[in-house]
Amino acid sequence: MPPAQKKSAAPAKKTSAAKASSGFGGESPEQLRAYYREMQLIRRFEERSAEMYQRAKIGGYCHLNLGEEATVVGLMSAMAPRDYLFTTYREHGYAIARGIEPGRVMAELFGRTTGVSKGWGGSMHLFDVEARLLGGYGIVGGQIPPATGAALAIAYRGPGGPDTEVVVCQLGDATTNIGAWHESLNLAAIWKLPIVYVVINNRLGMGTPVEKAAGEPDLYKRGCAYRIPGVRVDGNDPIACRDAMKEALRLAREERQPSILEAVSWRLRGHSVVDPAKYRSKEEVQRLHDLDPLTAYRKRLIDTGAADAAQLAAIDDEVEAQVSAVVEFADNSPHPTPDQLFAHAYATPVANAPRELPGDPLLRA
Amino acid sequence: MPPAQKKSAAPAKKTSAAKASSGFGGESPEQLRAYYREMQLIRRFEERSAEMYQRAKIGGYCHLNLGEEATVVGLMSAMAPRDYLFTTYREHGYAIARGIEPGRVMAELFGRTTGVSKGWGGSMHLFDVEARLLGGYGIVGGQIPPATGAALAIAYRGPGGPDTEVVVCQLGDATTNIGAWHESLNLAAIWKLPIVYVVINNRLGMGTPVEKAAGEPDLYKRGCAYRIPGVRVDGNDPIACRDAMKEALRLAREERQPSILEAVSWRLRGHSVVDPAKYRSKEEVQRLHDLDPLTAYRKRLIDTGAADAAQLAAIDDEVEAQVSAVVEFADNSPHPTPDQLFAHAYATPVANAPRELPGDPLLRA
Amino acid sequence: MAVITYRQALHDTLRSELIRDPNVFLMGEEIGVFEGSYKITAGLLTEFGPERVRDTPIAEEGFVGAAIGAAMLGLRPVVEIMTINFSILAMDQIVNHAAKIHAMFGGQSKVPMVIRTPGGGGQQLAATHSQNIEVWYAHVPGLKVVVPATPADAKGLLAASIRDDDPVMFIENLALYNTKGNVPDGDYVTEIGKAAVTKEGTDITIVSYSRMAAVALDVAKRLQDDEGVSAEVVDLRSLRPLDRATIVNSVKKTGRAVVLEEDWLSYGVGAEIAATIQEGAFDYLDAPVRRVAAAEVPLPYAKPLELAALPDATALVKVIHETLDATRFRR
Amino acid sequence: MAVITYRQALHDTLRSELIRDPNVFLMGEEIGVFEGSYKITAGLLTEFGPERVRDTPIAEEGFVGAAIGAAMLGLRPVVEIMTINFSILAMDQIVNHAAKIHAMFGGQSKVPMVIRTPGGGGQQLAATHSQNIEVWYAHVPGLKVVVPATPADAKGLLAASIRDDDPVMFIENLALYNTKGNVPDGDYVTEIGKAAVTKEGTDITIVSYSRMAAVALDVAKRLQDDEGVSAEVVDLRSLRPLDRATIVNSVKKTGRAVVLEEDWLSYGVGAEIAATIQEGAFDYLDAPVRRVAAAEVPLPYAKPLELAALPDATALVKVIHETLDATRFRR
Ligand SMILES: Cc1ncc(C[n+]2csc(CCOP(=O)(O)OP(=O)(O)O)c2C)c(N)n1
Ligand SMILES: Cc1ncc(C[n+]2csc(CCOP(=O)(O)OP(=O)(O)O)c2C)c(N)n1
Ligand SMILES: [Mg+2]
Ligand SMILES: [Mg+2]
Repeated sequence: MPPAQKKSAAPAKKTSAAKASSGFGGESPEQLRAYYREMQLIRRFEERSAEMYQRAKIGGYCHLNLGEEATVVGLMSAMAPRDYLFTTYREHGYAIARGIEPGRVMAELFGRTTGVSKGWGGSMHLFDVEARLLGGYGIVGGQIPPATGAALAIAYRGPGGPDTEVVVCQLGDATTNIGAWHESLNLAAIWKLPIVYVVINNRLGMGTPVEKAAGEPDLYKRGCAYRIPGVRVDGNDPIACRDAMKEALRLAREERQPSILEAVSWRLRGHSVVDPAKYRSKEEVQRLHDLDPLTAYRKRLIDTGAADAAQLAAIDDEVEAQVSAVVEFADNSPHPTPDQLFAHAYATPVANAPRELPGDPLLRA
Repeated sequence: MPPAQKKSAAPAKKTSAAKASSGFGGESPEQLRAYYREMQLIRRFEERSAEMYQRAKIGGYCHLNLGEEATVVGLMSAMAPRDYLFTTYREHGYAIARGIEPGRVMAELFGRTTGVSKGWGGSMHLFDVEARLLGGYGIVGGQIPPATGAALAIAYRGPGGPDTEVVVCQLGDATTNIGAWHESLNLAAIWKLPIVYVVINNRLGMGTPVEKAAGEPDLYKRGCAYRIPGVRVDGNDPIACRDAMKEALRLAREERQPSILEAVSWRLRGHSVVDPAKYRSKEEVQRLHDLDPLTAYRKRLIDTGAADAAQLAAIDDEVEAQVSAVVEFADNSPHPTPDQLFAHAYATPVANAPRELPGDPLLRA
Repeated sequence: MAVITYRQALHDTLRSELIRDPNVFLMGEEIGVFEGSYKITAGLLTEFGPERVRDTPIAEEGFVGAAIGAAMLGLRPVVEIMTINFSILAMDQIVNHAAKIHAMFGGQSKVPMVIRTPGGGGQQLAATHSQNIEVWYAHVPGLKVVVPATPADAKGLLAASIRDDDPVMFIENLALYNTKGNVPDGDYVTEIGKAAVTKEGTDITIVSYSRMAAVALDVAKRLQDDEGVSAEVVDLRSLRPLDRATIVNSVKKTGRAVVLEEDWLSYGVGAEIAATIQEGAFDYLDAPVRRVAAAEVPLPYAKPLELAALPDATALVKVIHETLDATRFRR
Repeated sequence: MAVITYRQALHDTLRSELIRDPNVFLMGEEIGVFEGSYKITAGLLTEFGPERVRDTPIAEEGFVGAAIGAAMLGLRPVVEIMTINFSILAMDQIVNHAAKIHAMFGGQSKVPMVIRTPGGGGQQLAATHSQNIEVWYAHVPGLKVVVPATPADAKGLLAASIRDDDPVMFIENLALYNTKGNVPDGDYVTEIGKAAVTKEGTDITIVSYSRMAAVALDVAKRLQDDEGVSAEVVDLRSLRPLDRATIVNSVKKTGRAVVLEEDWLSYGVGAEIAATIQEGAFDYLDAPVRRVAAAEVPLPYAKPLELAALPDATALVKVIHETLDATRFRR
C-alpha cells in the first residue's frame, strides 16, 4: 500500500491550538497551513529525489520543482478534479498536488511497477488517468498541441458552462519560442477552446535567460498575436497564483476564452539534478536563496498568525515522515520484468506485430 | 537567346508624346508607365502560363500572381539589386520584376534546360543566383527560416548601414499560422536581423478566409509577440507598396530592425490553375473583377495625365509581343536528358554515391 | 459489389464512419469549404457540419497534435494531411507523441486516430512534393502503417483504421485516386497486418505495395499472357506490422523474388523485404532478391528526368527477366 | 598521436575549424553559456565570442533553417541539436530544404552545413529521448550521413564534414562521449563515404556503426582470444553514401555476416546491409545474414526493460554462434 496522501484541499491535521486568526487571501488558517504542508511536501520530495538520483535509485534525466512550490500548489488548488492537466518533464510537484499518492510518483522515478506509469515513463513522464494528469512530456513544447486537442474534445462535446471541464497546459518560459506554441495558441483562439496556458517563467531555459531567448520577454503578452489575453502573477505567492488561475479557469470554462497565465518564480538549483549551474554567480545564488518561496510563505503564515512555529514544525516532521515512507515504498516496490516488454505495444492487437528480442531469429519456424 | 527584358527601373519606350504631367507618388510619368508595363507583363505572362498549362506545356502545380501585380511591382521596385529575395511557389511575377528574363522563367515552367533552375524546379522553384532570387519554395513557411538565416549571414559579416544588404522574405496570409514563422520572427527579433517579412494578404489560403485561419487577422500586428513592428499597405497600389517597402528596407538596412509589411490584395483566380474556385459566389467574382489592380492603375495613369490611352495601348502591344516571344523561346528550348540525372547530386563529390537507375543492379561487377 | 474509384471508396468510407460513430470527426487543411485538395471529402462539410468536418489553419504540427489530445479524450479523429511531404512538419507529434503515449505511460491512454495522407511521385511536383517516405513511419513501433493499393482495400483498411485504438498512418497515393476496382457493399472491414496474394504464381514472387502493387499486378498478368511466366504478386497492404510469413511462404514456393517500390532504393521498404526473404527463405532462394526502386536524387521537375528517376513496369520486367535468366529459367 | 576521448576529439576539431576558417560558426541550444548539454563546446564561447558560438532559443526548425540560409550565403554553420530526437522538429528544414536546395534549383546553391547530434539509448531517458533514427536521414538523397565510432573518426570525419559543401548529418552517440582512443595530431581529415575494416578476419563479418561498432570490435576480439573465431569487423562510418563494396568484399571472404545495430529491427539500417549483402555476395553466403537490433517498442524507462530491449554483446555472440553452427563451422 502506498503511503496515504493528503489532498491539497483537505485541512492539515491540527497539531496544536492555532492562534486566533482570520487567515488571508480569503482562506482559513487551516487551508493556509494545508498549502504550506503541500509546498513542504513537494520541497522534501524533490530534495529526496535529488538524493536518490545521487544514489542511483533514479536514472535518466530528473528535473525538480525546487523554487516553484508556491506556483504549483497555488495553481493546482484552483483546478477542479474534472479538469485535465498536461505538463512537462518538470512535474513531480504537479503530480503530487493533483492528489496522486507521492509514493506512486517516487516509484515511477525508481522505475517500479507501482509507479504512476508502471515504470515505463520515469521522472519525465508521469501520467495518471484518474487524477486527469495526462502526462509529463519531455519534448519541449510537445505537450501543447495535444493539450489543445484535449480542449477541442471538450468543446466538441458541448458548450461552456460552470460545470464543464477545462484543460490546463503548463510550459516553461523558454518553450514559448517553439513553433508548436504558436500553432496551438492560434488553434485555441480561432476555435475558442477551454484551455489555460500556464507559463512557468523561472527566467531560464537551461542556462539561457528569458530576455536572451524571447523577443517579447513579457511572456503573458505573447498572446497578442492571436488576441489571447494574458496575466502575469507572482509565482512565489501561492494565493496570487490560485486566484489568477481561478479567473483563467473561469474564462475558459464559462466563456470558452483561452488565456495565458504567466507565473514568475526562480529555479533554485540547476536545470536537472546533474547540472551544477556554474553559469550562476555567487551573488545570484545568494539572491535566490533569499527568494525561497517556502521561507517567504512560512514567514507570512507566522506574521499573520495563521500558524505558529510549533504548528509548522509539526507539519515539517509529518512531511518528513511521509517522504521517508514514500521512498521506502518506492524502494520496496517490484521492478518490471522483461516478459512485460511487449505489454503495451498496441492497444488494439494486430496480426504479425513484431515481438523479437535482440538476437532472436526473424521468423520462428 | 531569350527575349530581352526591361528592368522595372528602366523607363518605358515613349510611343507618343505624353500629355504634360508631373506624375504622382514622386515619380516621373516615364517611371509610372514603366510600372504599368511591368504589371502588364506579369499579367500577360500569367495568363499565358495558365494557357500553356491547359495545353500541357507546363506540369505539376502552377500558382499565378494574377491580382497581385501592383504589389509585386511596387515591392520589387524598392529593392536594391544587392538585396536577397526568398519567396513562395507563387513567384513568377517576383522573378520577372527582379529583372530575370521572362523567357528563362517560362522555360523553367516548361521544364527546359534554359529555365532559371535548369528544369529541376518548375513553377514553384524559381531561383537565380545573379538576381539574388534565392528561391521559390513549395513547402508553406519553408522559406522563412532560411531567409532569416540569410539575414543572419549579413549580420555576421558586419553592422548595418545604407550600403548593406537586406533580405526580403515573402509569404502568404495563411502561412502566418505555421510554427516556422513564429520561430523565425523570434530569431530575427533577438538577433536584430536585416530582414523584411512581406505578407501577401490575398485574404485566402486555398479556400480558407484569413479571418477563419488567424487568431489575429490583422496580420501586420502579429509581430507584437516579438516586439516586431508592422505596417499594412494597399496591395493594389504599386506606389504605396513601393514606399512602405522602402521604409521597411531602410529600417532593416540601417537600424537592423526586422519588420512585417502586410500588402492586402485579392487573388483574381483559383489557388492554382486547376482550381475552379467554386467556393466563390458570383457576386464575389464580380467584386474581384472590379478590384483589378491593373484596371485601377490604368485609370489612375490616364486620370492624372501620366499616360494616354494610345501610350498604354502601345505598351500593351509591346508586352503582347514580348510574351509571345517568351513562350516561343521556352517552347524551342531543349529538354534536359536523363544522363543529367545525377548532375546535382552533390556539390562536393563523395565516394560511393549511389547512381543506380531503377532496375540497375546494386553493385556493378 | 460495385466498381468505384479509390477516391470514391475513401469518400464513402469516411461518410459511413461519420454516420456510424459520433466520436469520429475529420480535420485537415481545406477539407471543408474547398472539399479537399484531392476532393476526398467533397460534400461532407455540408452533410456533417463544421464541427465534424473541421477546416484547420496551415499548422500540421498543431492540428496533428490536437488530434492526439482529442483521441486521448476518447474522440476518433481522422486527419487529412494534404500530402505525405507535409507530414514531415508533424513528425514530432506523430513519432514522439502519437506513437509513444500508449506505451510510455504504461498503457493508460489510447490514441485512436488516423492520419490519411497521399504520397507518390510522377506528377511533376518536383523534389519536395513527390516523396515516398512511408518507410520512416514503418520504422516506428507504436504506429500502424497501412498502404492500400486497391479501392476495396481503401475501403476495408480505412474502416479498420478508424475503428482501431492505435494511431494509424493511412498512406494513399496521388496516382491511385482515379483507379477503379470492385468494392464490396455495406460494412466491410479488412484486418490490418495481413498481406494479400493478389495473383498466384510459381516462378517468381513480386513484392510490392500501394501504387506499385498495381503496376506489379499488371506486369505479372502480362508476363503470364505474353511469356507464360507465372509470377506471384504479394501486396503488403501494411508496412507495420509487416506480414513476413506471407512473403516468405511465397518465395519458398517460387525461389525467386523482386521488390517493386516507389521510394528511394537505399534504406527503403525493399531493403526490409529483401532482408526478410534472405533470412526466412535462405535455402529456397535461387537468385538474389533484386529491388526496383527510385533513383537516389531529389526528384526533378522536368518530365524526362522524372521519368528516368522513377521505377516503372519496364524496369520491373527487365529485372524479372534478369532474375529468371540468372537461374536458367526456361520460358 | 594522443589518447583522448571522443568528446575531446569533437571539441578540439570544432576549435581548430573555428580558427582555420572565419566562415565557420557554431549554433545551437545552450552551447555557449551552458557550454553544451554534453559539454562538447566547453570554453568556445569565451574564446570565440557570441557571434561565432551562438546560443539559440529552443526552436529547432527555426535555427536549423537559419543555418541553411546562412550556408546559402557562404557561411559554414555547424549546428548542434541537443539529441537526435529533437532533430525531428527540424526535419522539414533538413529533408525538404537542406537536402533539396542544391539539386532542386539546378545546382546554383550550395548548402555547406553540418548538423551534429547525438543518438543512442541505454541512458534510461525513456521513449522519446533514446531513439536511433539515423536511418531516416540515410534514406534521403542530398544528405550525407556520418556516424563515427572512434575518437579518431570523430575528428577526421568532423573536419571533413565541415569542409564539405553539402549538408551533413553528423551523428554522435551519448554513450561514446567518454570513450577513449588514439587520435592523430594536427590537421587530420577522413574521407566521407568509406567504411573501415577495424579488424580483419576470415570466418564471419560483423557489420556495424557508431556505438555498436565499438561493441562489435570488442566482441570480435573476445571471440578471437577465447574461441579462435576469426571475425572481421566492418565499421560503416557513413550511412549515406554507403560503402557497399567494402561490406560485400568482406562477406565474399568470410561467407557469413551479422549486422549489429542499435535502432529498431524493421526498416532499420541493418535491413539495407542485409539486402546489399544478399545481392552482392549471393553465391558466397553460407548462411542468412542475421540482424541484432533493438526490440520494436518505444524504449521503456525501467532498467530491466530497457536492457531487455537493447542489443548488446551477449545477443551478438549468440547470433554469431548460431550462424557459425548453422554452417557447421568447427571452432
Ligand atoms: C524540442 C526539444 N528541444 C530541446 C530539448 C532540451 N531541453 C529540455 S528542457 C530545456 C529547457 C526548457 O526551458 P523552459 O521551457 O524554460 O522550462 P524549464 O526547464 O525552465 O522548466 C531544453 C532546451 C527538448 N527536451 N526538446
Ligand atoms: C506545409 C505545407 N502545408 C500545406 C501545403 C499546401 N498548400 C500550398 S499553398 C497553400 C495555401 C497557402 O496560402 P497563403 O499562405 O495565403 O498563400 P497564397 O497561396 O494565398 O499565396 C497550402 C495549404 C504546403 N505546400 N505546405
Ligand atoms: Mg524556464
Ligand atoms: Mg493567401
